[in-house]
Amino acid sequence: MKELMLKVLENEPLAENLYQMKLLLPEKVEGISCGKFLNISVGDGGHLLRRPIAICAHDSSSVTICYQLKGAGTRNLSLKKSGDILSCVLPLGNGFVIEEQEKRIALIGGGVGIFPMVSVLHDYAGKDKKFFSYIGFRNSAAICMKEVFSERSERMKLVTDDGSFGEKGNAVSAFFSDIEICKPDVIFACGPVPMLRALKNGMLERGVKTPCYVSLEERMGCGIGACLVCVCKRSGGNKNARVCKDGPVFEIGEVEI
Amino acid sequence: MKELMLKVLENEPLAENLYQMKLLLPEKVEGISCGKFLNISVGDGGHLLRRPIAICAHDSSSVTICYQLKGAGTRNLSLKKSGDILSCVLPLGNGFVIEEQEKRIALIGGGVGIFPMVSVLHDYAGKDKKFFSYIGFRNSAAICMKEVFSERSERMKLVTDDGSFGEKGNAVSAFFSDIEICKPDVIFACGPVPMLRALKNGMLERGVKTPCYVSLEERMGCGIGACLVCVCKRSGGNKNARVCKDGPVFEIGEVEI
Amino acid sequence: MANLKVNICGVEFKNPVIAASGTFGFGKEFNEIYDISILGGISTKGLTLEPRLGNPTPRIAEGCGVILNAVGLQNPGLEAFLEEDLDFLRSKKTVIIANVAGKTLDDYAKICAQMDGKVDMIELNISCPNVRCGGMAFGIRPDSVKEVTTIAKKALKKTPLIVKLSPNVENIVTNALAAKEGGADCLSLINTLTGMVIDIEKRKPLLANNTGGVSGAGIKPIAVRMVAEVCRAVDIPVIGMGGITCAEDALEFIIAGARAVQVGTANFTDTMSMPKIIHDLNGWLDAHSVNDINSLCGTLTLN
Amino acid sequence: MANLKVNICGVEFKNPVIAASGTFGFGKEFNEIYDISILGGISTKGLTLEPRLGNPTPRIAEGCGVILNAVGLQNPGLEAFLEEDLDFLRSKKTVIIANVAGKTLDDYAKICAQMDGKVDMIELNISCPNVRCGGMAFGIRPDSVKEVTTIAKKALKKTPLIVKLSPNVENIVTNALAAKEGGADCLSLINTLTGMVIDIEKRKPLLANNTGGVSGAGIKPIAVRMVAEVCRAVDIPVIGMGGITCAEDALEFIIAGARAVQVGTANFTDTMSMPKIIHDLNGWLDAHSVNDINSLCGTLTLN
Ligand SMILES: Cc1cc2nc3c(=O)[nH]c(=O)nc-3n(C[C@H](O)[C@H](O)[C@H](O)COP(=O)(O)OP(=O)(O)OC[C@H]3O[C@@H](n4cnc5c(N)ncnc54)[C@H](O)[C@@H]3O)c2cc1C
Ligand SMILES: Cc1cc2nc3c(=O)[nH]c(=O)nc-3n(C[C@H](O)[C@H](O)[C@H](O)COP(=O)(O)OP(=O)(O)OC[C@H]3O[C@@H](n4cnc5c(N)ncnc54)[C@H](O)[C@@H]3O)c2cc1C
Ligand SMILES: Cc1cc2nc3c(=O)[nH]c(=O)nc-3n(C[C@H](O)[C@H](O)[C@H](O)COP(=O)(O)O)c2cc1C
Ligand SMILES: Cc1cc2nc3c(=O)[nH]c(=O)nc-3n(C[C@H](O)[C@H](O)[C@H](O)COP(=O)(O)O)c2cc1C
Ligand code: FES
Ligand code: FES
Repeated sequence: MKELMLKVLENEPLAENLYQMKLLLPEKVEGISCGKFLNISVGDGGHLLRRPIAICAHDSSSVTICYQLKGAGTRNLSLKKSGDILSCVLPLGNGFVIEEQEKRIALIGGGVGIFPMVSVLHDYAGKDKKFFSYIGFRNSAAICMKEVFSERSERMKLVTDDGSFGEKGNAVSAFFSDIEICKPDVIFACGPVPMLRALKNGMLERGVKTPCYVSLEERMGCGIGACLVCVCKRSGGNKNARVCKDGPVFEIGEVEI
Repeated sequence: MKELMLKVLENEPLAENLYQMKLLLPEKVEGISCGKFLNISVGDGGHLLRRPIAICAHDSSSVTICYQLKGAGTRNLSLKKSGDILSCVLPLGNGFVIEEQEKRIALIGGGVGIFPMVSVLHDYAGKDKKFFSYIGFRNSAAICMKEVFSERSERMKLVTDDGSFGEKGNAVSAFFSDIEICKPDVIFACGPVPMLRALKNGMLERGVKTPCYVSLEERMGCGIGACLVCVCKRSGGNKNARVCKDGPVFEIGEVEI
Repeated sequence: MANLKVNICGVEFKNPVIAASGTFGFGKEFNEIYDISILGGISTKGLTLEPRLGNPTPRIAEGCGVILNAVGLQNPGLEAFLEEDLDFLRSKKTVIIANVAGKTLDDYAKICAQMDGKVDMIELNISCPNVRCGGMAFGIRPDSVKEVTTIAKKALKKTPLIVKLSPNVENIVTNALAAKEGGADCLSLINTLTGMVIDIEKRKPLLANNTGGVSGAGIKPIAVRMVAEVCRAVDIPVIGMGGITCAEDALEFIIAGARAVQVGTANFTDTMSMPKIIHDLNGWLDAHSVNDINSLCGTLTLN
Repeated sequence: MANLKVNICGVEFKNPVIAASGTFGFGKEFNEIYDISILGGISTKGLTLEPRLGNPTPRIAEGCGVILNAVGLQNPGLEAFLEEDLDFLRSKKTVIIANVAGKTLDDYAKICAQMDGKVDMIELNISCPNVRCGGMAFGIRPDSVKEVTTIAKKALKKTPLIVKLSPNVENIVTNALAAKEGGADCLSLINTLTGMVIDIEKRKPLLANNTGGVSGAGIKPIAVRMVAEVCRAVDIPVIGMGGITCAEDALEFIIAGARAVQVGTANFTDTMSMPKIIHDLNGWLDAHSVNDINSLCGTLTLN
């Protein structure tokens, strides 16, 4: 991991309240892969904390992120123009890894949780893997990246909370209703806590034993594992894990959700 | 006075550590004239105070300022690109006024103190006034606006502290050595405190009774006269004057320097 | 249009947004920028019996997210205020709070007596050095907070008394209770924290006064904490302040229990900040279907 | 190349820039970004006798120019530190300061006794709630500052003792003197100020712990003022901190009288801030023809 000054190549609206930003890597950076994240300085003297944002796509010379406008920090990011410079620490976290024997992969993404899923699709493109994507959006205005999922997945189900596009529902229920077709060797998921909790409970109820990895969010201080700000509880409750360093990706049984 | 969002039209280096910025007025603003100033937000969440900068030139749709890089605020300003928006309060202060009967005007400017003098030259161009300019710079690298002074003045003396260009000396000594030729009806001056003090003392010593107006600098809070942060002492010492509202231009005998 | 009116000690405010003492003078200058009659109220620059020249300059410095001031109570004195400034303020039909200060208990008694009935509220600035206590401010020790409050209250027959608390203390709740015991009708907090900026070239403090009062956005979390603590401990109304920049900031204080808020440093950063805060408060309440801002007051629950 | 070496209580530091407790863990993670052996020293995350899980999340919030943290002393415990982390730190040949905390006086005595001789310095974090004093921190009242210092000092035969002062007090000088009387070899200050951020949508404090410690650039003027006050009042060495972001900030503290400084929150804002500060200190000294940073220490003169 490194702290680097990245130049903004593009920064465009992607959907309602959502932006896509492409950043130029000034040098080769080791270890960038799907499910990891950047910690980005929003470049305003008043904001001392960086913002963690998942890697959505990357190649040898650039990284692409997609971010939702939430508060002052992401609003600041949305004002950046191409040519502007942002200080970023990257790559951070452990990321998603598909084992050799895992051929059928279920991707479950809700809201901004779809972007780490996109990064998985990119990283394993042409690698003899079959993806089954279950993605949920608030409503039709929030939909994005639909094509990436439909093109690169064996099967895709897109649902919205209000039914304004596709079926009404959430990504987890879409996944469970499709599980007999999907038959995954491994499940990857990212989204709001209630969604991940529904996934965990649903798997327990249905006795689904498939390995399942989820990406968590926590407010962060250092972003590199030093300050113990971003912890979650390891199951059992007697140990904490750091989301920024031990995660953000955890086996679903490993941590309390 | 108003708080307005001004668009940066140009922001270019002018001399060593010196920038010139042209700002677009979004609407007609009453009362902009020479010797007044803008109070500019440097547009960084961490800096709560605006920066007071003199008006150097203006027309019905724009204002031009020139500023020296001093600390974080002016550094921030120097990073602005054309198209960026800056919140400004303007016009502020009383400014320089030449009375009808005053025909021969001595302008004495040191360092960034030359810019209010430039604004006088602009405002009274073609108005049957004769200007005699005495301008001082640190060294040759700091020189700027030379042409404006030479073109619009009856006579100009440019001096540098180190003699690296023109005579070695300061604007005040240049003025006094020229006073018999200049024979001013009124004197305007702006520059560092020691320069203004030298002017005041020199006038007393020489018994020069010509009306003389100087522009002062003080650190400011509100910039509009409400907070009593930016005061100087009125002569006699029993009253304060506000540099931002009662000034920045004062008759030299009116205030303690 | 939600209701923004608040009533504190029988005084009605159009809305809960008040200009903080020392940042707004007596209103004349800001009135050149916008009509100040839209404000809930105005707390005047700190007034003393006699005119004062204040501290030498520089009187202001800046940190990250904060400023420091050491104006030192420059003011025209009580008499000049009553003669030259009060009528203008009265004409604006906004609540007038006279912020008053003194060096001795007697000063406080006198200025309160002379102000009584002439303004809507009196705000006691007790952060000034107390000559009897070896220069320590009246507002630091609970016993002297109570003492100065008692004296002021005794001098006031008509006008409700606000005591403004200093944050430079071990436990602000103790002082809040002391002020209440002394007879305060209302509390306001926080005044500035004490700070210093050093000019490393000159190896001297940048402010001529050496230290100054820290205010502005950066102190907001400290102010919110103190307001929340005080509001849980006392039953008299509280006016909250410290770093308020936007409507959301004001709502933090109101949810913590403040009936109204004061806005200080933000007036410098953005001369239009108070009109914007009032406008955005309204917008926020409407968007959240809250009919009356009073219904938010003190709704904070702890985790 | 000016001399940056400083000596505090007989311990030699390569330079006066020390990682502040709680922001740097035990150094391993930052060492993946730069070689931490360039640092003057490292103050560890606060250690307790037993492992601790700390507070629920969220543990961090942000203000303008400041952050708030409520990590709550999560740490692996003394034993795990000695077994798993100390060797790595030792290998880095930078000064190791063990920041220690406890709930009872006995905790402090024990952890100091077990740490004695194993690290270069001990830094007593006395901002933790003192169970005997009804939850008020040890570091608030002078008598308890003195008591806990005395106990800790008694347990230390070899390792110099730093007492870290809390800024949430009426008069930090009184506490500095109390720590000195208790036997402190050195003082460090300031720890965090107490603050709160309210989530106005939920009408709850944003931090699960309700309040948190305010740190970062915005508190610097308060910290500088306190360090200047303490340095004028005591003759034992002082380590200054609070909002240091750049070399110029560090110099403010050194000119105010600090022998060395700690950098905390800036490590989050800019992971490279400490290497930059060390580099820029050197540059500043050279540009100002200062041969030895020690010659700047305490050169502040008041206006
Ligand atoms: C590992 C990781 C990956 C993420 N990836 C993405 C992504 O790809 N796209 C996206 O839109 N968002 C993502 N998020 C969430 C994103 O970090 C927050 O939405 C963002 O920090 C909000 O900043 P703000 O200033 O706009 O909001 P504010 O609420 O003003 O932020 C205040 C503080 O809270 C923190 N914060 C607020 N919300 C969150 C959150 N949900 N998670 C962590 N910290 C938060 C901020 O970082 C900041 O420190 C990710 C979070 C994590 C932890
Ligand atoms: C009426 C007036 C007109 C001015 N006109 C010009 C001009 O045309 N060109 C120009 O280059 N400079 C001018 N100045 C000076 C200019 O305001 C300062 O150089 C500038 O504010 C420095 O800001 P900074 O953030 O770079 O420096 P910093 O030192 O980091 O500023 C810190 C704080 O001190 C204040 N400050 C610092 N120096 C001064 C100063 N000399 N006067 C007032 N406040 C100061 C800043 O405004 C800020 O609040 C003028 C000042 C005044 C009062
Ligand atoms: C320039 C200035 C002058 C002030 N003068 C006074 C004063 O005369 N009396 C007083 O009680 N408070 C005074 N204050 C304190 C403010 O009223 C307020 O309590 C403090 O600034 C915190 O609010 P803020 O962060 O919104 O500025 C002054 C503050 C500033 C910035
Ligand atoms: C996340 C975090 C954790 C901290 N943990 C400790 C701690 O365990 N012990 C301690 O003495 N101080 C702790 N502190 C306080 C810092 O060491 C330092 O005193 C304070 O943050 C001020 O310095 P700064 O403004 O440079 O951060 C912590 C600070 C932060 C931000
Ligand atoms: S943010 Fe510091 S440990 Fe994760
Ligand atoms: S800056 Fe407020 S009165 Fe001049």
